[in-house]
Amino acid sequence: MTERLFLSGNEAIVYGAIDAGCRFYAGYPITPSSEIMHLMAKELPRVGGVFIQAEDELAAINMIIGASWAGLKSMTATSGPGFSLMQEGIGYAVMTETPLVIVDVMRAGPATGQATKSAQGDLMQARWGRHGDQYLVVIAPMTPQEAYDLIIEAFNIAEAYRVPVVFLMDEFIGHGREIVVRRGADKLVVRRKPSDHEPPFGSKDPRIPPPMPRLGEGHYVLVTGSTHNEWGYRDVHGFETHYKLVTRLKEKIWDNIDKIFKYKVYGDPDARRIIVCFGSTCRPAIDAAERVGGTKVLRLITLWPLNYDKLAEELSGAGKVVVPELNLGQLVYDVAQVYPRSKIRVINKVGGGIPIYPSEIIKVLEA
Amino acid sequence: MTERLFLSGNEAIVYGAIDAGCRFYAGYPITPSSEIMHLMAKELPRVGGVFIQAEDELAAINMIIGASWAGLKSMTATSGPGFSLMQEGIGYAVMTETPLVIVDVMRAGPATGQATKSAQGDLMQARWGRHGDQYLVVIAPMTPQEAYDLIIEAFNIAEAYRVPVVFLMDEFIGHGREIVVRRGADKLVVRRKPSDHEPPFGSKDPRIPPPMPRLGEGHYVLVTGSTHNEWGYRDVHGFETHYKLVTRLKEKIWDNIDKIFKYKVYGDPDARRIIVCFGSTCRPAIDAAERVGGTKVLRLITLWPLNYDKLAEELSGAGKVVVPELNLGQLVYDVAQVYPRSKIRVINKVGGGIPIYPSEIIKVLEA
Amino acid sequence: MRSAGFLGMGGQGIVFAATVLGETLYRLGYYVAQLQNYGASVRGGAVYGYVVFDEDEIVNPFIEELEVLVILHEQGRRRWENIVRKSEKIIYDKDLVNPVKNGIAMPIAEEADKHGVYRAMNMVALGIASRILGVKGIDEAVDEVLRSRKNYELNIKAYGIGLELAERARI
Amino acid sequence: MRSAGFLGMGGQGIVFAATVLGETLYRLGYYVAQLQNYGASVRGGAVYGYVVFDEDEIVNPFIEELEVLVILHEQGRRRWENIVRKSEKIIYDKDLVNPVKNGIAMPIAEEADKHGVYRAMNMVALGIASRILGVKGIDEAVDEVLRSRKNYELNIKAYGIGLELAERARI
Amino acid sequence: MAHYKVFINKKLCKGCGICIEICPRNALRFNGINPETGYRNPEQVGECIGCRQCMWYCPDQAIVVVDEQ
Amino acid sequence: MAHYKVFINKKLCKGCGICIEICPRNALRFNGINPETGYRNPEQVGECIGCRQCMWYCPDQAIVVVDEQ
Amino acid sequence: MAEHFGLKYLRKEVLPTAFCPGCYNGILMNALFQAFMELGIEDLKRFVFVSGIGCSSWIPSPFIKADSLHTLHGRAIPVATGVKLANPELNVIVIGGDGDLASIGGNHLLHAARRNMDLLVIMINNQVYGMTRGQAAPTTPHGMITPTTPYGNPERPMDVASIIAGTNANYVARWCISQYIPLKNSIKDALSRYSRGFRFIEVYAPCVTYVVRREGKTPGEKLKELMKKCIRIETWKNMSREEREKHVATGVFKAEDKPGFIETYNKYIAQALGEK
Amino acid sequence: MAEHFGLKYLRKEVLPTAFCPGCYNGILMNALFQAFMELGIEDLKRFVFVSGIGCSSWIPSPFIKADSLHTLHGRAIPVATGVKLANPELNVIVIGGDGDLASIGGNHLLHAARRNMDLLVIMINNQVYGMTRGQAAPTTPHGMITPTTPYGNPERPMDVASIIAGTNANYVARWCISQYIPLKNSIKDALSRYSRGFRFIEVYAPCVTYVVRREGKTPGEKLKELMKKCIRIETWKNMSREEREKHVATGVFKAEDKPGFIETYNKYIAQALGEK
Ligand SMILES: Cc1ncc(C[n+]2csc(CCOP(=O)(O)OP(=O)(O)O)c2C)c(N)n1
Ligand SMILES: Cc1ncc(C[n+]2csc(CCOP(=O)(O)OP(=O)(O)O)c2C)c(N)n1
Ligand code: SF4
Ligand code: SF4
Ligand code: SF4
Ligand code: SF4
Repeated sequence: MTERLFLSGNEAIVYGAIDAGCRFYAGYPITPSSEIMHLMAKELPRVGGVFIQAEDELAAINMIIGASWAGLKSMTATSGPGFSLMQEGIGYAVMTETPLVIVDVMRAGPATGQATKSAQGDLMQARWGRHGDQYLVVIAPMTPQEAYDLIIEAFNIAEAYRVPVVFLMDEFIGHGREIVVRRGADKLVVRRKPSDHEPPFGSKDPRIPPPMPRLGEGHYVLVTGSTHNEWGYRDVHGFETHYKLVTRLKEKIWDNIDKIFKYKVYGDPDARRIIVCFGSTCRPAIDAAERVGGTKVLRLITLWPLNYDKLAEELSGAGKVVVPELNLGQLVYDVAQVYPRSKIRVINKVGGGIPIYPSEIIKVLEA
Repeated sequence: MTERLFLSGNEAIVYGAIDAGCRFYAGYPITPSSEIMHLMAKELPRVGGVFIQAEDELAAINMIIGASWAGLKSMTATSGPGFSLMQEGIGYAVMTETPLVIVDVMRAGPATGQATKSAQGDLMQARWGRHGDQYLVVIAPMTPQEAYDLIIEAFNIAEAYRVPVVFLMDEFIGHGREIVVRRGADKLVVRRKPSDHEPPFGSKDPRIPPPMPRLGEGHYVLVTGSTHNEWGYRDVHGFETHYKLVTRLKEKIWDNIDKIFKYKVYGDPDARRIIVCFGSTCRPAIDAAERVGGTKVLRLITLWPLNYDKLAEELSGAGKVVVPELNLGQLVYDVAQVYPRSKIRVINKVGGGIPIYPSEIIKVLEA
Repeated sequence: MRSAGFLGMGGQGIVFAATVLGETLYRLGYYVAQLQNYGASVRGGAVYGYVVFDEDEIVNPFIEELEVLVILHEQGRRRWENIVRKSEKIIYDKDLVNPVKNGIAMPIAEEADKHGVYRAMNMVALGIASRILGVKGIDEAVDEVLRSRKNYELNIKAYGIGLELAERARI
Repeated sequence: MRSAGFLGMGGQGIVFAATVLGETLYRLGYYVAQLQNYGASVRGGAVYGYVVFDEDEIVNPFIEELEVLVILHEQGRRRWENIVRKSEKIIYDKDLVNPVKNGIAMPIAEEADKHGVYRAMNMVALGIASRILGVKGIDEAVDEVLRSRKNYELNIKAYGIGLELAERARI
Repeated sequence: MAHYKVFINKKLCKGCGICIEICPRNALRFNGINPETGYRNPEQVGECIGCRQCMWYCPDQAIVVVDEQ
Repeated sequence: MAHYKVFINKKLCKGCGICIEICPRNALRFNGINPETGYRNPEQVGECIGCRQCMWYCPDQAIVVVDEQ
Repeated sequence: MAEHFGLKYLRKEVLPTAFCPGCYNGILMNALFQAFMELGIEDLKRFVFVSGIGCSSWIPSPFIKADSLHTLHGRAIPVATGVKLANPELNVIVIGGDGDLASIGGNHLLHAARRNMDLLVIMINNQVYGMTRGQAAPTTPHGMITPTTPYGNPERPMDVASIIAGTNANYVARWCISQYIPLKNSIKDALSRYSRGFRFIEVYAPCVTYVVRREGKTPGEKLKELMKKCIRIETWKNMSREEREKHVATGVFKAEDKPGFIETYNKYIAQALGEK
Repeated sequence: MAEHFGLKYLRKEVLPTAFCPGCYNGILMNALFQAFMELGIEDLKRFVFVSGIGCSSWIPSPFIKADSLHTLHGRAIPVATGVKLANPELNVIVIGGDGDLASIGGNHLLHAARRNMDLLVIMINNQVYGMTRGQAAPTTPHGMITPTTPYGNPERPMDVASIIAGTNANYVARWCISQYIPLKNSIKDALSRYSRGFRFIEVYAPCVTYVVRREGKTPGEKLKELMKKCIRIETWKNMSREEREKHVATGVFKAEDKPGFIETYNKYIAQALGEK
């Protein structure tokens, strides 16, 4: 079915999601993500899916949670302000192990900020935006093609690990049009349903996410955001139940980090001058590295869970580390976990929808 | 006016807030913070203040923003789920430089979790819970007395820096009753109003927060959560306006870190065995340190902005660093910024409202 | 640092007993910390409430062993076994709690019922704890605290029963 | 890697011009990236749209200098001065844009108005850019793309005017 | 003539007394504390006319009225 | 008899044409493009009876009707 | 021994419920179960219950033996909407408190009603926030003293059923918990004669712990009081203002059988894409 | 040259407004300013305008020369509530769109109305989300095609004024933008005769860019059409269902002068604490 199209990242997401089997979308308009919603409204009914415009983002995130339990792969898309409103719902999805994909097309914040201007200010929020001990997966594409490919991956991860996946995309990628090959999914993860004796919220090996019942099939499943045991029964008192639950929810992600965590190296893999980046800043970084040579680009695809050991390994022996970000410094906290703070050179730029140019990176590389 | 009372941390907060000049409270009931609301409902009218029960937490946070602009020191209190709902509003307060105090009495999450059980799972959220580049102040007390003293400090910081302050308190402290000396405020920061030629959203020196007009006094102030210049005029296009604004909002906090950031050392200040902690885990840590000797306790009062240089200094030469937390590991990310990850010993415990006991800390200290 | 606590189930007034004890000791001039662990909302569940006190400031109120522990319901005992195991003087209700090693069984509920103060079983427990703690002036202070609350008559009567039970058992 | 772009203000159809150019080049088999920068919502504000294309995959579409840049409004010029300063061939409207160093002034709006296609000034600009780029088969491809959109007649006419303007100026 | 019997499920009854108060014939009465639950339970002491009000209004599904004809 | 004059503020007018269409007397008409704003502006071409509809319905506060009696 | 008709719809192993002794939530459960029984529903396999946070939200979770989603405070309706849209074959019932559905969740209620979303929503109006210990709700009577209105509630209660009746919803009724038979019949209707679109039943049932007992009454006494206080809306309408304030107007406010959201949505899509 | 009466209430340096040519928002501004003028209000020092996010929310910010709070999407009413409670001396006016006030902000609208909070809220019903490019709003006509309803809107529009009239609000009216004089007078009333409690004015004013022009009409043509389409509610009520659907019912839905929230709150406190 391979098709070569000229699409914006927002449009690519829609086709990727549909090819990944997404059949439910609920959302609320917000720049710069609205095109995802528009195209979903058009395309989903053509493949038998359902689209609904919610009254707000609180409703949107909760609608997709309901739809996911009813058996459909579900997603929503939004931008900063809407993403902030979705936090409580995302936490509920983590707690109830509901597979979801949430696209956040990042614009310049805080608050209303500059609605049409690209940024990368929601990185930390994507990881930590909700209360309590909760762990999910965050993925960032770098091109419209990747928006297509990685959204499929996002659905696969969501289904495989029963976890919400935040798809963190810079506005540049959302609105930028490029060639996108609609190549279909290599593999699609099929949701595993439990047998009668398999609990839907527990497994002996925390690395193995429990199977997920579908509503209406006689499982009599109890879904709750309160602390619960493996059968879904609430236990709002016990230490063991809580600790076992939250550590399992963490471990099912972090103990599978080898499978989930992805990054790519560009430029000179042996160079001691290293750029660490994600999203739209990567292409200027790669460009810069190619132009000046002797530079390695470490480009994170998975932003959470983050394999700090791998990061440390890749940065071991680094002479100079440069971290360009379209924000005031967030990824740099990760780099500083494994590399001395004082030796990191940052490039922080945000506002007006102006990218970080290769020349700016080169200046810092060569300084 | 010094009075010696027997109060829970929640109650202490109310008296501290009132003594700090708080005259407006809007909130929505939620365990384990509701007692703050109940007492505020009773006490505020006695001092000429105003109390309102909002329809939800979205309303609550936005009501206190309005009241703050109308000239009253304002606060709200909530717990995890409500705190998640307040994130967008908090980001707006950061962007508009609205002084506020938000109390988050932490319970075990994620989602509904265990509503009456103490935890420390909202640390990262307090810092990063909202979209975009935003910086605020986070403070954590360790006793009901500190709940009283530090809430006064929280109001002073909020007013001095025109910033929302998140007051992060473990349920243990909120519900635990102890002797609290109601000693009144040493000093109260008075909000500075601008002269006609002083812009309300800018200052030449980013370390000096701009003065704050009060509504209804002829300033014709433009308050907006969109990117704006120093007079409040919206600029949703320009790079310079945005970059200048967001960096100033960051710098007015981070460049005043020497004044804002507070911590305390207990135990043996020269010991190479160091416990780093905040909130309710500090007292067992101090107890443990006293019992076994040769241990220093580094107890953070300000959790954001965090002075990593000071932290590094205090940890330099440390032999063993122990980080006990009532969560699955959040403060440890700070410690890892300045001390090798692999050498940190963590104690993570959460659920059932069970504290970390000194014996558990001692076991790790002596392991 | 001294301590006393109560274990039971929702509805038994465990937290109230601890609060009264805390406030009593506070009125007597001690440094006091009173902590509790109870369920949300609707009824039931294990409840735990305790008090630590001292003439000096309290470094750490989070302790694993209590000097005096009165147990009023099996639910509480089961959930806080660790505390039960490590505590010093343990009194438990002979009907509502399964036998506790090294503990002393007492007819708390029975006596309360007999005297028509079943609802105030917690105050019987408080009386027992008071007597065991033996702090000077505690009875007067408890009386004062209870006067400031609802149901004084009922509560003080139950408290007296507790004192008596403890004395009878000579603990 | 080659490139062309447009600068102007909201309402002038800058993004549309860039999109059409992008899609045209895509149809011609190039690797293309088309980017834009525009305001939210209500009207006005500077708008910028450009295209980079190549026979190979595009490493980085975020560039600071364009091969061809057509400027239709002073607002755009002012906000993107950096780009203007570094670009190669710059065409600007003689009435709506202040003189640009090394740029070529052209009567884009004037001609558009004269021919009754004032609303399609962006297509005049596209015509100019096309001609300067001189990519093989571009006119036919543009025609095809425009046919798939609204207002084909208006747009193709304006495009033709652009071609002519460029030819007349022999750039 | 019909003869009705009211059964109380002592495991479920929480001793709220609704059934006792609602019965138009005063057919029910409390009967000491149930040591298992700590609640008082009602028992049938009078004639039941089978109106089933106690069954409907017992919030704990603890009452069954049986026609023993 | 009253004599009314319609003034158009050319800085504010966006050329939407509402005034022209709303005028019961067809007293206004477009008059070329204003090079400063890029919009067409109306001008008074007929008799105005002072109903002030154009003023009320001009969304840009661009019209003033003056009684020049 | 004969078994209570409700038990077959319950998870017996978790009984008794966690509600306070006498809590009227249990009476609603009886009415609901009797409606199921009379409709010949053998088990609840094809039913999904969705609730938020609050005492009433615990009715389905974990007590009712069916699939249930115990969601966030205020968010039951959007979750239920997602479930229903994703699988229109399922019967989706929302049960919740006035705080949950009308305060924090008020917007979702309003919009689901406007959309005529194919859901049955049962709202227990217990006049307070029970679970968080008795604070004022949007249904709390004017002047009432609660922990958050220590000087008397300055707000006026919301007439939720009337407001929803003013939207595009199909079926709207209010009953007192003391009106067992009409309540049960109303639930039956909302599951049979009116089985599509948005159906809303408000159940007036004061919180036994934070309203009834605070008034010094037993749950049984209050129930008998309610039997007099709750009257049919037709009667209520003919009363003086003063008399009205002393009563609760109950009955069916609206009963239509228009196509619900799902039918309408599908119709539009079929119209547009049908030809293909 | 004579100056337009509105200019003294405007920040001239930021004119013209950022609205599309012909956008009816500007007509509301005229009516508002004329109301001010006729009430003898010289400047807006003691007025605070609060708005959310949307085109209509830009009316006060930055154009009106007064204190203004341009808040988050949907949150104008709570912010305004905070302002008013903190300083009851101020005149607090909320201006916003239907999306802002009735979709995402619907709950705050409902509860502020229920509380009879002392605010004037002017809602511009432009039938779509203007600022985000024309998606369906809760006021979008049934069947209409928008970017989010490509096959026709399956939902029915919300009659916001009627719903608010069903609450405890004091004053509720709806006017078409074509009804300049009554609209202006209604604003005057809501600031003078009815100056306390919750006052709500819905202004029916289709978005010129995403509704009017899409219908192929000019803003002037549509305005003239509206002059016929918008009729008084009394007339509307006597129409057939079919006829009703073709018209917009306008007029004053409710006009009372009960004490607002603030008075009531203060009264209760004075009663309880007064004796001290
Ligand atoms: C976001 C959020 N805010 C607040 C709470 C705390 N909370 C739990 S239940 C409840 C209200 C319960 O009232 P209602 O919905 O009327 O149900 P009831 O308990 O009275 O049956 C509240 C405020 C919460 N869980 N989540
Ligand atoms: C939380 C959040 N969600 C979505 C948006 C995007 N947004 C901005 S304005 C708007 C709707 C505007 O519609 P309306 O309120 O009717 O005003 P109009 O522009 O039509 O006047 C939306 C959805 C936002 N800013 N914040
Ligand atoms: S109504 Fe039910 S729970 Fe209440 S006393 Fe009677 S049998 Fe027991
Ligand atoms: S109504 Fe106003 S803006 Fe529109 S054309 Fe007339 S003068 Fe210009
Ligand atoms: S608090 Fe009220 S509503 Fe909740 S279980 Fe008890 S009686 Fe029922
Ligand atoms: S989009 Fe519509 S509402 Fe917004 S300014 Fe333009 S015409 Fe007005």
